[in-house]
Amino acid sequence: MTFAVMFYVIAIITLGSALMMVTSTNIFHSALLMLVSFLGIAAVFVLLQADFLAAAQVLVYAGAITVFVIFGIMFTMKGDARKTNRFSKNAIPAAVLSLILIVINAAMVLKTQWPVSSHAPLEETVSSVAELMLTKYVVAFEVTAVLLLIAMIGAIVIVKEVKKPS
Amino acid sequence: MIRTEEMKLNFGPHHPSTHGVYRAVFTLEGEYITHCVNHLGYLHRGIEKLAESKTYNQFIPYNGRLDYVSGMMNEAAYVQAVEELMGISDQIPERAQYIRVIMSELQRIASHLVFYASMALDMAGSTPWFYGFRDRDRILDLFEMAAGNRMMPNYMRIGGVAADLNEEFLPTLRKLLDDMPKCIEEYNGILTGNEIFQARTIGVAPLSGEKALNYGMSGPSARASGIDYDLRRDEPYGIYDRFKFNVPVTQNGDTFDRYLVRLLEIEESVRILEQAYRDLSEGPVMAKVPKVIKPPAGEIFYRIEHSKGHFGFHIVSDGSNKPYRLRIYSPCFVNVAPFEEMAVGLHMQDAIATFASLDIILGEIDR
Amino acid sequence: MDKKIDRMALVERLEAKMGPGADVFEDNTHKSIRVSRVKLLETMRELKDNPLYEMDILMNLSSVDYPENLTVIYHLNSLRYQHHLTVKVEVSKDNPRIPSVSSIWKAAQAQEREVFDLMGIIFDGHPYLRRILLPDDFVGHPLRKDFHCS
Amino acid sequence: MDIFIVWVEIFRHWLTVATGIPILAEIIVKAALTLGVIIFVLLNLIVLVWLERKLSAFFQMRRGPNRLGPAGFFQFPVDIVKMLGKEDIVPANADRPVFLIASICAFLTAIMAWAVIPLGRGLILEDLSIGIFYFIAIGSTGTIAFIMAGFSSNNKYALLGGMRAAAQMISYEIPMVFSLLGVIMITGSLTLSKIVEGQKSIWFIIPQILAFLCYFISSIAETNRGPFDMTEGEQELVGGYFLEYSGIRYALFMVAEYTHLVAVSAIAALVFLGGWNAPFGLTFIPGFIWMMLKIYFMIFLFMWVRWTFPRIRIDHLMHFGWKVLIPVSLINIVLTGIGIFVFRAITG
Repeated sequence: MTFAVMFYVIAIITLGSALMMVTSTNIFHSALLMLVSFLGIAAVFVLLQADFLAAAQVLVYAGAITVFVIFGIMFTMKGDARKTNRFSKNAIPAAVLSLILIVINAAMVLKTQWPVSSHAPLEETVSSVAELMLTKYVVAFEVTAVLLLIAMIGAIVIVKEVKKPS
Repeated sequence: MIRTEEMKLNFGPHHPSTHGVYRAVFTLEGEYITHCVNHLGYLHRGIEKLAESKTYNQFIPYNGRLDYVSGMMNEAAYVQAVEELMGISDQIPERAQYIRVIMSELQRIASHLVFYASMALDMAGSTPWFYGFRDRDRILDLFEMAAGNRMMPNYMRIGGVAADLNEEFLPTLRKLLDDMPKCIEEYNGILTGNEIFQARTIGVAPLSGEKALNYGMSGPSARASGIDYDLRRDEPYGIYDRFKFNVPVTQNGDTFDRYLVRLLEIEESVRILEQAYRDLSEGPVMAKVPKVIKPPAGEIFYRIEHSKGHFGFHIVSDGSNKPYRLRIYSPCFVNVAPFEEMAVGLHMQDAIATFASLDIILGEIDR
Repeated sequence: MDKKIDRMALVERLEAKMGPGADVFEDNTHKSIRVSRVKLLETMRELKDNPLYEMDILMNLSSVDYPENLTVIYHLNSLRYQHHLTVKVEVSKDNPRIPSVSSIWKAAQAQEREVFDLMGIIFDGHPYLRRILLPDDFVGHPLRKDFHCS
Repeated sequence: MDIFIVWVEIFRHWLTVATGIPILAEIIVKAALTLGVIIFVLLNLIVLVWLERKLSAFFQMRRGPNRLGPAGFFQFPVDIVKMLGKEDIVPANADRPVFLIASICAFLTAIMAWAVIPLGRGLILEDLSIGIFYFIAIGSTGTIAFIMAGFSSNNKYALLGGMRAAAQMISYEIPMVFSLLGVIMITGSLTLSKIVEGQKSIWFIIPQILAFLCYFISSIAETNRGPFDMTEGEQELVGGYFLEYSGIRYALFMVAEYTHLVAVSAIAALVFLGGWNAPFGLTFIPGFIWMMLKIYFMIFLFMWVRWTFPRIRIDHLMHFGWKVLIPVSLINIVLTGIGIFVFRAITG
């Protein structure tokens, strides 16, 4: 009972802030609302007893990605912040697309047979996650690491100014 | 290429690190300065115009309001200029001459201590501030004994000094001189050798000697760039030819050197003070000068080696009891000009350290 | 090191070099030389570049409002020889224009602005001649004798 | 310290009996405990403000506050009255909602870290299995509050301060996490109480001295204290991100800074200085007292550094973070790994 109430409160906050993020005309507000949305997702993880995932969500998404997004906004902003996030002119096609997406998602959610676990929640989530990462999913883990490295090098190359030959 | 927006930033007029009401407009790219424009005049009181309506003696107190951390030296410059104009500079009593040297050198130390303190504070080292001001306070106590005032002494007179030293003065001075070497060691220990301080000052905003000359810079700021020119040694005024001292000169002209030259100068000033203390003799402190000072018609440009550079007066007399024109040649006004050029390419934090290292007093720039 | 400069010789040499119209002559107080404003820039450049004088420091640049004209006074100094020279240029009050020496000494930039600000002398060729001490909308030039403070 | 736990148990029992609903009693107890932690932190602030003033005065040959109360200890009520009495100014062109929320966010993120910090055996709000990771995650969100404040003030100095905060705190989070990793590797647990229990025989500062130094330096940067107070930068940024704040909102930023300082010191005491374990067998002094002593020892170090050094330049700071601290903390992890391997090989 309490669990359900909490879930719906969190869901409303998460989805509401996501919606406001899309509709806000101020890009800085959008970024902050995105942060709220991320925190809401972290709260959902907590409800699911996935405390490590929740903390990782807060650390990576709320603590790092939002900060970088805002950092980028700060550096590139011109003039008044209030009119930085104008609506797209292609609102109707976008709405249609979104609608299709929602329908597909809903259909999938309704059709899927969700497995319900009756196990007691794990005490030490970290060690089990670590074990899976370094045994079963080690290839995926390493590939992700390499991908991130490539992305980082790419970013440095893009940002670094090319010196004119003198 | 990704480009960031340039930003115009007002540095001053009320900013904690402008040492008064100076204003510079920085154009920043990120936090690096791409363009800098000086704006002066927020403290302009029209002292040059005022001088034309004051008699020669009435103008003496205004000197303390020029460079308000070295009032004694301003006064010494002014009274010696008027004496030179009147042709009585050889009649000044011996004791008065020595007292002028003692006061000037004490004031130089006090001024450099203010520099030391504020330079440290501009790099957020608030502790050195208190070390600098501890000893400056002792010097100001000495001024209070002699002149009755700490910052605007109004002590020098045309023909000598206002009053003889009282009996406490010399023992207190002796004690101060004895303590100074230890104090200088403390200054060096707390700031000069600090790794962060050195990283932030060495090699920052170097100014070549050529450029410093072209900008007409003088004093410690120029000597840091290798310009070996000190009026006390090269064109001795007063009785400075009787003293033995070195003129510290460094070659790099960066922020650290401008800092170092001043600290070394404190040591040399202590040396001069030791000699003056030793040679000070009894006697009158005031020459016989007419009640109404009326220099003959003519003009003079008289400079002294001030704590900030060459401080001079260009006085035009028409034979009346008021100067016809009095122009104050102030070193800070000249020394602040290259900041526009030096600041370009610096990080904002370095620009503030560089500005501090020029040792600017706005009371003198704006006059 | 010769600290005293032979002004008579200097004046003669300058006069010969600058030719007629330079109007270089020694002041009656025997302490300064006077130059006509037409040849000011050339004379100054000569004073700075000629290794005989090497006046590499421009110390004071001041101006006086005499009853008959305005005078700009340059106090030059040589680091090498450690001698001084005072150069005076007279400017008429009706048309106070004078070439700027800021291309020779950068020290002149700020000081010329100050003279312009307080005395109202216009320096031709100055890169940015604006008021420096007084606000930009100030009316008048306070160091002129006909400016009254009250 | 056990006395606290006994009290709580008595209180919980009494509530359960009185209300008859165990879950309600549980909620009330938790709320009371949370309030207790907040009050504890705020009480610390009073001491900290006084201590900072007195210590800075000591380092600067001054006396510091000496009028109100013994050694000026009662300066704080006067401060509070002053802060409350100031007008709450919101700049005309500020982004009003964000501007108002920012100071509260700063305080909240600072206080949330206290949920997992134990002050003695069992003296903890929630002994999470990922305790130290939670602390790091919450700490990382603190940056957002500074950026919000800097950006919404619509002031160029504040904006620069906010930008510096973002760059600095993100860079220094990495060595901070890496320096804690060595300890986590040794204990094999993220739970703070287990890390403390692991230091019964030897404090981790001895095998992990490199990590301790890295942690100390990066936590100065994380708490924005001198010589790394770039975001505040009084000399160049005139106060940085909280430049436009006044009165109680400004006080909230100060409270956040000090709260963060105590939290960071507490983590240092727990992870490296043995937590509530008594040194030299001096067990007759309760662990709670030891813990407080260690926290205040760390705070003393922080203050000592702050009042001694001039401020470092921001690019030096970034270079130091990326080119010195991160490699050193990585090396520490490798060394710790080898050490553990060798230790296991010897002991079998």
